[in-house]
Order: sequence, then structure tokens, then C-alpha cells
Amino acid sequence: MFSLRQASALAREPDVSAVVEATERFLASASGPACFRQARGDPEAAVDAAAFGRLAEVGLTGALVPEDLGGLGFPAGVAVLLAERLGWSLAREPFVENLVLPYALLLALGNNARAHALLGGMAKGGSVVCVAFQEGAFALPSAEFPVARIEKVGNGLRLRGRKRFVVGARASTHSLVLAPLEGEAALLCVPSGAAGVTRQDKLLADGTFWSDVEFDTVVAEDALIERGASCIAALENALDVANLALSGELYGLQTRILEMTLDYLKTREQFGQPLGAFQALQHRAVNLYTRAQIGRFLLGEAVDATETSAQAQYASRCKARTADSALEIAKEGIQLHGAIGFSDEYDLGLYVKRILVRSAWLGGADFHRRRLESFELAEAAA
Amino acid sequence: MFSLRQASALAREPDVSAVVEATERFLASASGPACFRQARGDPEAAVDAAAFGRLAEVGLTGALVPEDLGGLGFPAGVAVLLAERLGWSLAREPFVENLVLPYALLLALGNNARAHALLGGMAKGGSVVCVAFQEGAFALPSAEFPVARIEKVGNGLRLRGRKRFVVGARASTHSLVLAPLEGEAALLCVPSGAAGVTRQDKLLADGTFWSDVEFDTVVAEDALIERGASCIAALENALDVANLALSGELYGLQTRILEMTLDYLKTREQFGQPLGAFQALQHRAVNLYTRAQIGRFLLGEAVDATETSAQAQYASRCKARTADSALEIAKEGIQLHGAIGFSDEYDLGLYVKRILVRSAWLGGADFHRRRLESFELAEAAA
Amino acid sequence: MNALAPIDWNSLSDSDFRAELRGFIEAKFPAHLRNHPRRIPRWEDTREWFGTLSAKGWIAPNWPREHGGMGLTASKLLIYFEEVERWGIPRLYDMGLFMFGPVLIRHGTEAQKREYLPKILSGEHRWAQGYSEPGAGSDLASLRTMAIPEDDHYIVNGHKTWSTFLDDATHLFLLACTRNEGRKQDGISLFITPLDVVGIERRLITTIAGHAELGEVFLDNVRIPGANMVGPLHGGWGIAKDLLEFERINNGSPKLGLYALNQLQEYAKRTGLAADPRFAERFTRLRLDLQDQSCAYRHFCSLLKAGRTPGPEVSLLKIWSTETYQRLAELFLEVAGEEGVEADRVDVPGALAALRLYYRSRPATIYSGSSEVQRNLLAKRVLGLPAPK
Amino acid sequence: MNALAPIDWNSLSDSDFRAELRGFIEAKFPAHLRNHPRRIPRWEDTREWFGTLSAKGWIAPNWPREHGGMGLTASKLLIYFEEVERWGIPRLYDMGLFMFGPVLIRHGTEAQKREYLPKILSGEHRWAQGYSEPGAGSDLASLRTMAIPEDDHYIVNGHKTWSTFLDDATHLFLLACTRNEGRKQDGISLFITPLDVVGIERRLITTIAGHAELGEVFLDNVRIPGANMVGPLHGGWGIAKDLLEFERINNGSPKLGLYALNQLQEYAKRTGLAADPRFAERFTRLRLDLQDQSCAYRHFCSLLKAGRTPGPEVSLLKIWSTETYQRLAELFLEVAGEEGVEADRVDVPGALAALRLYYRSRPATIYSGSSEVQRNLLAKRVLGLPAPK
Repeated sequence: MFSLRQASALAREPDVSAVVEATERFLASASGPACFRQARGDPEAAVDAAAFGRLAEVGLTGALVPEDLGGLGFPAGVAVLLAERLGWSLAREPFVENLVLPYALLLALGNNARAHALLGGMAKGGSVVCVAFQEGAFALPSAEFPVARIEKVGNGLRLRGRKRFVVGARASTHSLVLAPLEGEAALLCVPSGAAGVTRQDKLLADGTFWSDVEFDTVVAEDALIERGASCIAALENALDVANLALSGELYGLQTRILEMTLDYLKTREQFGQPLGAFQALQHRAVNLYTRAQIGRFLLGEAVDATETSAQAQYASRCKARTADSALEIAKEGIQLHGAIGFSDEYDLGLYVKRILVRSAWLGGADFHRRRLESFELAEAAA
Repeated sequence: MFSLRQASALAREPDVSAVVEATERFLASASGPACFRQARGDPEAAVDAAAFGRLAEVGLTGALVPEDLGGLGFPAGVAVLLAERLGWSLAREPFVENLVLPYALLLALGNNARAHALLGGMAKGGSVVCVAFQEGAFALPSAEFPVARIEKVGNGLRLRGRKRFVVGARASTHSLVLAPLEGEAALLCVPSGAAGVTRQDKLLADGTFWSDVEFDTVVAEDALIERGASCIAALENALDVANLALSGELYGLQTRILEMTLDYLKTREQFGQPLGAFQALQHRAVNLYTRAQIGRFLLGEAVDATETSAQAQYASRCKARTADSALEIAKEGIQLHGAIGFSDEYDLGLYVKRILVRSAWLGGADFHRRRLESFELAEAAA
Repeated sequence: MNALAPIDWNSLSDSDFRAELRGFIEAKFPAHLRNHPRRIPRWEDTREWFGTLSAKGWIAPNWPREHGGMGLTASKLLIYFEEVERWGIPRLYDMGLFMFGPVLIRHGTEAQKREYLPKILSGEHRWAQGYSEPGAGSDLASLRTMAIPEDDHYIVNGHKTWSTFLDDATHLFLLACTRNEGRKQDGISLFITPLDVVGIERRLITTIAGHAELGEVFLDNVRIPGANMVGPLHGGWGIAKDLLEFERINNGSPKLGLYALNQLQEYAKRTGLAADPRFAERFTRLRLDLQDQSCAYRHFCSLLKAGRTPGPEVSLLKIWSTETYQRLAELFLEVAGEEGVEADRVDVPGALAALRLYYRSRPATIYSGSSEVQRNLLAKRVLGLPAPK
Repeated sequence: MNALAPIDWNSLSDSDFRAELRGFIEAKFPAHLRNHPRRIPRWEDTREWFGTLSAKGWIAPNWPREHGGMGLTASKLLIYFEEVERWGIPRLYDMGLFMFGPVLIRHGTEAQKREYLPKILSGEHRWAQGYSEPGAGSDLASLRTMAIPEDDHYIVNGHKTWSTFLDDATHLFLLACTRNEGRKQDGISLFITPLDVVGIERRLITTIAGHAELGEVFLDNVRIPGANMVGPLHGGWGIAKDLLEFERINNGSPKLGLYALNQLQEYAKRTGLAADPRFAERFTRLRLDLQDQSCAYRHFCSLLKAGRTPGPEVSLLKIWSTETYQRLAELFLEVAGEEGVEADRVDVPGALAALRLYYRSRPATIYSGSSEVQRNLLAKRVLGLPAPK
């Protein structure tokens, strides 16, 4: 009923289908609400190397990496399909933060030898990369925006500044940091363990963490991956891919809540009736179903349109749509469950909280609607 | 269930009660949907002298006029109570436009001999006055705003300009016109039949009319009722009273739709049940009822607070609330009736269209919410 | 390009197809019909344009090419609607094109197809629908119109109502009971009849928009030949459901909303409202509601085009599109303020559109299965929620 | 001013009363309790402030003065709430103050009033409610807890759940069946019991906010003296309905929403969001929803104060206030963005409030009769809509 398969041509391609199914099998055996519950709030429960090994096994680490760099070379749309399954299973594997976002960024830099080297290392499972660019609430990247600074010192580069909301920093071996160098944007690859890199982990509503990272460190010159406007363009592109993947994840999360809610309505009785026989509740369930479906067919088209000129539009449309409907379904899911939906023992709350966190990351619905307005204005002016 | 009587202390005072009941009797015998339907779109069906005579009989013309000027001297809150009954009955009597608004304006000018003379004439039923101040979409009056101009010529005053959306112009013997004279606001009383006063009537959605009035006319100096900032203050005050009365009218209109809808739900059967037994429709009916009730108790407090410093706040709160809920109830009233609600033969549409017109006049909900925001800002700055 | 040659429009690129359409429309559409005041203009007003499209082979974008349609894919069909709505082209007498024609193509006999399809395309036959009855509304199972066999005819008696297009329709397709016992649903058949036969009378109903575009049909011993039954005897319920699915896809297209969106956007630009961030916030939500729904529409049209039945899920399209359409009209009327409620101000076309759209969007959530009935259907047939014990 | 003198607070002007309250609160309220992270702080956290209010005679603003309350009029009561919420004072153990106390005043025996009312005022007795049962939720008529008379006691067996305040409550008032035949509603009685008696066990339930503030009560052959029945035997249904009306008035006060509004407004000012017209539009709607609801609240409180029963209409208060509260919390969380979902960022108090408010506003539409049950009630008892045939 909620499958993206019928909504996307890419999803029906046999090799894509195969990796999605392998992911499903992996998730069924290794992840899910119980794991998520157990790890929440535990600062020691950072994703470990073993987890990345398992992801590599089912093809998740290499899915987006070009074949000549040792990956499977799938288009970015596949990330949406995989993230949807991760969301549905409430997996805590850092797929979007440590795989989709850095991969898409490095790939978007084009023919860049240092980026390719890093990609190769990532595909093999050795390097784990996070992207550190925000210093405040999410905004599109620009060279003027950051307070952090890179300066040349001797035969090295000195990075100073504080990056916030760095998702996936805890498991990372390297951070890709955006900061200006001599007045233009630059992307620096900083080892997470370097002297002068201080991480402050922040507990989130869902029991996971992201980090504020303070940099006052000197790295070698070859840590400079790219400089100039291409950094900004590549990051904006990568953020679109990441937001598409997040939209897939949010879609998976909300459809799971909807399934739980429909099951509950069918089995729980009150006033001598199954709850689901009450027409007012039926109509509300239909409204939730309808909102999810509008997201489903939008996502399907978006999956098929990644890496085209329509990608940015689809990214913001998908994030706005799925964040809104996920929050609505989360809220109504609690309400339709009644008191049990408000109790921590029941798994529903885990999904709800995950939705809160994932919808806030990389811009909420209102941010993305504003961005779409600016596209419209630009189009009208052209 | 929807009576304002329980919500307002003023409404329970015996003499107020008496005039409200007299009005109800008048409306039951002389007004209502059939009259409204018959007159709609008919340019000859302007309210005639006889109608004003009938209004005078039940005390409507004199209700707000001070006793020493021959009226009943009720506070402005009574206008809300009367307008509510007019709305409920779908009366086309021009109570708000030709009585409440000009009376409130003239009274707000304070100790002004010309205003008092005009008031006296109105209370006796001889003069019918309308107020012409808008030249575009509704905004609060100011001396800078109008394009119309007054100039001194010989021993008279020349008025030139075009006023729009003048409600009640057709029945009027005089127009109170706001326009600047020598750089300050002025209120001029212009006989409707004067040479150089040209009325263009505009058919409205509900089958009534308002008018664009073109002035290029010279009047005697004593037509100048007032000049200076007091004109603006008085008009703003009068518009608050008029908006309160309109809110009462909108409340009456929407509660009538709600009553018709509840009756329909109770009697009409479908799928072997009365429609009103379907829980989804029950809950929607409850939502409409609830929205109307929030307006009811707000209106009740507003009625008791006219002529206090809280009046302006209450006016915008009431207009925003009742316009919004009236439009919602109108829309849902049609939907819950099904096809019959969309047919012209059924009276529901008359109420719906009346709501469209009355909610747009003197500022819709969004205008009044913005005004309330400016009050908040002013308060915060103070 | 020869319009009558069997062109495969789907082989054009989207932008070429759009340019082709746009060029034709802008050159040929009669200017005085743009943004017409009626939801459905009378036949005499639009017959010329109908004929122009028909001659070009563009009157039935959704029909298969072998029956004289354009055979458009879902994406192309949406472009077709976008261009039509962009230019403010009013609704044609399209009941035969979007509703009855597709049903006949699927369920009609060869003789019926030969007889009726060409005349739908030419506009000679204009169809109205006889489903609703007084007291039945959305509840088809309480149908009372009876068809009693007599030699090779049926004698039909009954009373239909809320038939759109009745003012200028020439033919009626209607449901009638052909069996008295058993489940109502198993004893209903679908008939077709000209409207000018003995025993049929029409009474038009004026809508709140002031137009007598729909009405009642009284059938008093009307003789309908047996050959005018569509589908099997007692099999009308299934065909009616099928027809409702076409109807729901058709009513689930974003075309009505597109027209409203275009009108509101033009108004907002002209008046400076577009620069107001509060308006922009509300407008953008609705624009995206409409735009995102197009994805769902394309999906269901693809299913149909691939010969698959869209299933009961399609109800979500109709709910979403009609409710979005109404919200657009309501926002428009709200921002148009005083000008929005002036009913005859011809010098302010934008604002007048607001009032018209308010009216014409009202029945969208009522006809062809109200939003409430669609929600019941989705709850039961798609979500599998239980009936009350 | 001597707090224990029988001051008529209603004789003060609104602004004097507000100033008096505000001065006292700002001087005496412990600063570390402002904007407390828990929906209901533990008793040990708030007992000092409870005692301060109690000593001042200000702990029961809604009770009649003859029973130790302030006897406030509706307008004054609203001012009381406004000042409490303005200062970010957390919720006290108020089940006795707002729910059980008023019921006892109306239905209790003189002995019960003498025994229990002073101890509610002092905080010595802290009450929890035993209404809901597993599988019963909002459906009181399917109650299964039984009370069987034995000499001058009742032996009570059953299982209650979702009892708020259970963590630090000392007493429970509960509904139990006292008759097996006839309509369920005619065989229910209201009992009170200490929680520390033999046969009672509690199991706390952690909420999604992470707090174990509610729980289950297992009653295993609990002996309740006959004197601990409130109201007549088998008359519990009527009292419960009465109690629910108090609850609905209490839950229908705008106080929760006021707190959320204050927090959001402060956040918007501090972050510059207040200058964003798109935010302003949404905020103002909610502000007015809350402000206009206060008028309805004052009306129903006046009825109560005048000794009249507010009737089933009062359900509209609870629906409106809790749903507005939730929408405020949702808007807050949305605009707080990334900071809003950080669960332990103590340096951004405003944003953290968003997440807390999101959690604590969730149960508001579920407890003491869900919004759905309230709508059913209004449909049936106020609008007179029919039951299904």
C-alpha cells in the first residue's frame, strides 16, 4: 500500500530491487525498535566499525560510489529507496549522515583526485566521513556565511571555528569542513582525532546524538580538497541528495506509524466496537493515508529524477511534503492510540521522536517552501 | 443555544431586551429570506422611506441616539444585539450602513452642533445618511489617504473625487464624505441629490448593491461638519462600532446556517440512517458549533465593553473571529447539505452570499488580525 | 502537420508537444471565450471550439488512437490540461469524452461503439448522466427507477436529479433497477436513451452561481430498446463503479485547481499581493498541494493507460484535487476583499474570477461521490477498516 | 495584609489584584523551579511553594471562601492563572484542589469535608484518580472494578490505569461497580481510599517525555469503609459526570496555552523571529484562538460560581483549549528547528521549552475524556444529533 516500487521506475530495476531487498533482510535481522531503544541516550553506543562492516556487506556503503572507485555506481535515487527502508525499520545506522551526504558531496566535486581517493577509502569501509558546514540554523551554504576561517600557516592550513549540528561526527574518522580561505569557499578534510578538534555531543529527542565540533587545528596542505565556488555548488547539490534521502527516511517512518495505527484501530475495542469502525476515526485515518500517498508518488518521481536539473526542486518539494505529513501522522498516531501512544513502553514514541529529529535536520518544511518560492521568483525573473 | 443573552450583561437589561424583542417581532412579520430573494439584483428595490418608518417604529432608528436628541440613548453594544437579529433573519434593512455607522461617527464628534442637528434629523427619520470614505480596499482612515480633495471656492466648498464601496448610498439623502481640506482631514455633509454627485451602483454577490460615488460638486460652507484630527479619530471609532455590529450580523447569519444544517442532518436519511447519525458528520458539526460558540462569548464581552478603551481591540477580534467562522460555516453548510445546498432554490445560498459580502466589508479577518498585531507592537513598545 | 494523420503525440518531446498545443490554442481559440463566466458555457457558445478541436483530432486526449483519441500518456495528458487551463479555456460538453466514452470503449458492443463514439467526438451527441435520484444522492443502492422488460424494449419509470449538462444534452445514460429481489446491487442495469423521446421531461435547476446547468429528468413509461443496454443485464453496478473510477480520475486531475492557481497568481502579481510574505506562505502551500498531486495523477493515469484498473485508491485523487481547488478559491476570494464580492464589475476581471471560482468549486466535493463517500470507500476498501458491528 | 483574614479578593480592582499576586509570586516563588522540565514536578520539589501558597490562603483560588478557598470570580481566576503562567510556575499536585475538592464540597458528607478538605489545602493528602481501566479508556461504562459489601466495608478488586500524580499521591478516589444487574451506569459508586493500605499496589508508567508521572493501580481485596463512599450508593455515575464537568472546566482553562504562548513569544523576540511576517501570521491566529477562548472560559466559570451547572456545553472548552495548546507547541517546535530537538541543551532555554511543550501537550487531548469523546458528547447532548439506528 505504501511501497515506492509502484511509484518509481528506478525501484523496479532488478539490480536496484536486489540491493533494496538485501537491505530489508539485513534490517529485519539486525535493527529495529528494540535496538534503537537500547542504544538511546547511551554515549557509548556510537555506531562502530562492525556496523559499517555490515552495511558494506549488503552493499549500502558502496551503493552510490562509481564502479571505477569500487562501488556499485547506482544513481542517487537509490539512496532514497534505501533510506525509506531504514526509516520504516527505525534503523540507527548512519546512512544519510555518514554515507549519502559525504558521498554526494565528494562525487559532486567531479574530477577531483583527493575526493576520489577519499571515496575509495570510504567504499572499502576504512574511512567514515561526516560533513561539518552549519554554524547556526540550517541555511544554504555560502562562502560568506561561516565564521570559521582557514589560514595558511607555514606549509599547512590552520582551521579555526565551531561547527554545529554535525550529524555523524561521533563515528567519523574524518570531517569535511566548509570554511573560507582567502575570501573564497574551501573544503578541508580534517582527521577527527587531530589535536585541536573537540567534539561536544548533544543528546537529541530520539536518543541519538549530533555534535558541536570546535576546530583549532593545523592540517597539511593536501587536506584541502577543493576551493572556490565549486565547493558551494557541490555542497548544495549534496544537501539536495541528502534531503531526498531524509525524505525517504521520513516517508518510511510515517508509513510505519500509519501501519501501527491502522492495526490498532482494527483490533482495539471501545464502546463495544473496534475503534476502526467509528466513522470519524475512519475519515481521519483516510486523511493521513492520503497525505502519505501524495508524498509517495512525489517521492517516486523524485527518485527517477535525481541527477537531473529537476533535482533541487524535487529535494525541497519532497522534504517539505514528507516532513509535514510525518509530523501530522506522528501527532495523529499518538492521538488515535490514546494513552498507550503517550507511554514510553510502546514503540510508537520512538518513531515519533525520530521524526522530530529527522524533519528538523537540513531544514524543515517552511525552509524548503521558502526555497521553492525563491526558485519561482528566479524563474519568473528569467 | 446561540443566544447572546446569556453571554452579555447588557443584553439582559430589561429595556434592551424589550427593543431586541420588538425587533424580532418586526423581523418575523416583515423580513426574511423570501423578501431578500425577491429584492436581489433589483435596482429599483432600494430601501424606501416606508422601511425606515418601520425601523423607527420598533426603535431601531433612535436606538443609539442620545435621549436629549430624541433617541433612546442605548450604548453602542445594543447595535451588536440588534444586528445579530437582523443577520439571523436575513434582513436587508440597511441598519449598519445607514444607522450604526453614521450615528457612531456623528456621536464620536462630541459636542458638535452640526453633527447634533443631523443626528436629530436622522432620529426623526427624515434624513438618511451614508458614510463615504474609502477609495480602495479597506484601510484605517487617515488624512493622507484620500485622493479626493476639498477646496474653498467663493463662499462654498468644492469636493472632487471618487469614493468606492459606499454602502447605503442608494437610500441616502446625505453622504458624510472624508477628504482633506488645506492639508487636514475634513468631514463634509453632501446632499445625495446635489448637482455633480454621480452614483454608480455595483451589484454584489448577495444581490444587494453598494456604490461608487463620483463627486464634483460645490456645497455651502456649513456643510463642513468637522475638520482636523478629530475627524480621523471619530471615524476610526465609528468603524469599530460598525465592525462590531457587522460581527453581530455575521454571527446571526452563521448561526442560522448552522441551525438549518443541524435540522437537515437530523431529518435527511441516506444509507438507511439520518445523516446526523454519521459520526464523521457529527464531529464536523461539533467543530462548527464550537467555532460559533467561541465567537458568541467573545461577542458577549464585546457588547458589554463598547465605549470603553477596549472597544477597538474587541472590534477587530470580533470581526476576525466571526468573519472566519461565518465563512467556514457557510462552506461546510453547503457541503453538509450536499447538492441541495448548491441549488439556488434553497435558502441556504442566500445566507452564504450575504456572509461573503458582509465579511468583506470594512476589512476581512486578515486585515483585522494585522491591526491587532500593530496594537501588540504598540503595547510592547510602550 | 496533417491533423488527421495518425500522429503519435507521445513520440514528441514534452516541450515540443507543449509548444504545438500552445501555438494551436493561441491561434485558434476564440478570445471572447477566455475565462468564461459560466462553469460550463452553453453548447452554442463552445460548439465552434469543440468543432475546431474535433477536426484537429484533439477533442479526446484520453481516448485510444484507434477510436479517434490522442492516446496520450499520463505526462502528456497533464501537459494538455495545463495548457488548456493556462489559457483559460472553459469546460466543454465533456461528459461523453471523459465519462461515457471510456465506459463504452470498455463495455459497449461493437455496434454501440460504431454508433455512438464518432458522434461524441463530433459533438452531435452530448451526454448527461442519470445516476442520482431524489432522496438517494450519494447512495446508489437506494435507486428507485425501474426498467421492466416488454417485448424487446424496457419500460422505464423514475426520477433522476442533479444531472449536469442537462441544459443542452441530447442523450442520457442512466441506471435503473431490472430486478426486484436479491441484493439491490445485483439487479441494476445501465441504459442509454436520447432525451427527446416520448415520456422524458427535464426541469432545470439553477445553482447558487445563477446558472441552470443541471436538472431533473422525469421518466414516464419511456421505451428503451434492449439494444440500448450497456453491458450485461443486472450488471450495471459493476459498470457504474468502473465509470465512477473514470470519473474519479477525471475529477482527480489538477486541471480545475490549475485554472484557479493561474487566476490567483495573475491577480497577485497585478495587485502587488505577490510581494506580501503572508500571502506567499499561504499561496505556496496550496501551489505545492496542487503540484505534488500531479505526481499522483500521473501515476493513476499511467495505470489506466497500461490497461490496469486504478482501483479504489483513486478516490484519494478526487478528494485531494477538489479540496485543494476549493481552498485556492477561498484564499482568492479572501484576498480580493471588496472587489471579490462585486458580481458585475467587468473592469476587474481578476477579482471577479474569485467569486466565480468560489461558486464553481463548491459542487466539486459533492458530485460524482461526495468527499464523505470517497472517504468511506477508502476506509473500507483500501485501509480495510471494519464496519460497525 | 493578613493572609488569614477573610479577604474578599473580588473586591480588589483587576489591576490591584494582579499587582498583589505578581508581587507575591516574584518575591516568594523559588527561582530554580521556574520553567521546570517536568510537566508535573515531584512533590518534594514543589511542596515548599505549595506550603507558601497554602499559608497565604492562596492555594485554592476556585474554592468558596468558607472552605478555605479564595472564592475568585471568573475574571479574577483567569488573572490568577495568567500570573502563574506568566512566571513559568509548574503544575502542583492539584488533583485535590481542582477536581476532588470541588466534588467533595458539592457531594461529600459534613464529616468527609471536615476530614479531607483541610488536608487537601495543606498538601498532606495528595489525590490521584482511579477512573480508567485497561481496555476501557474513555469508555466508563465498561468498568470492571467491583466493590462487594461486607459488614460495614466494601471489598474492592480491580485494576486502574493512567492515574496521573500516582508517583507521589497519598489517596485515590475511584469508581467501582456496586451492582451487577441493570444498566451499568446505575450500579457504579465513588469511593475514596488511602493508597498505603493492604492490597493496593502501584506500577508507574513512563511517558514519552521520560517521566513516570502516571501509572496503574492494582486493587486486591482492598477494604474500604462504607463511610468512604462519596455520594449515594449506585450514584457514582452522576457524581463522575459532575466531576468530569469540573475537570473539563479546569482542562478548558487557557492556562496551559498561556504558558506555551509566553514561552513562544519570548523565544520569538529573542531570536528575531517575531519580525518575520510569516511567523506573525501563524502566531497571531493562535494567540487569538487562546485569547478569545478566555471569554468562553470566563462565561463557564461565572455559571459555576453562580451555583449553576455548566452543562455538557463545557466540553467545547476542553476541546478548544487543548487543541490550541498543541498547535502552539507544534509551531514552537517547528520554528525552533535543530535547537528544538536537542534534548539537553541547557544554554538555550527557549528552544528546549519547545520539545518539552510538544511532549506535555500530547496527553491533553487524551486524558479526562479524549477530544473524540467530547465531540461525541456535544453531538449527542448539545446538538441533539441522532444515534445510528
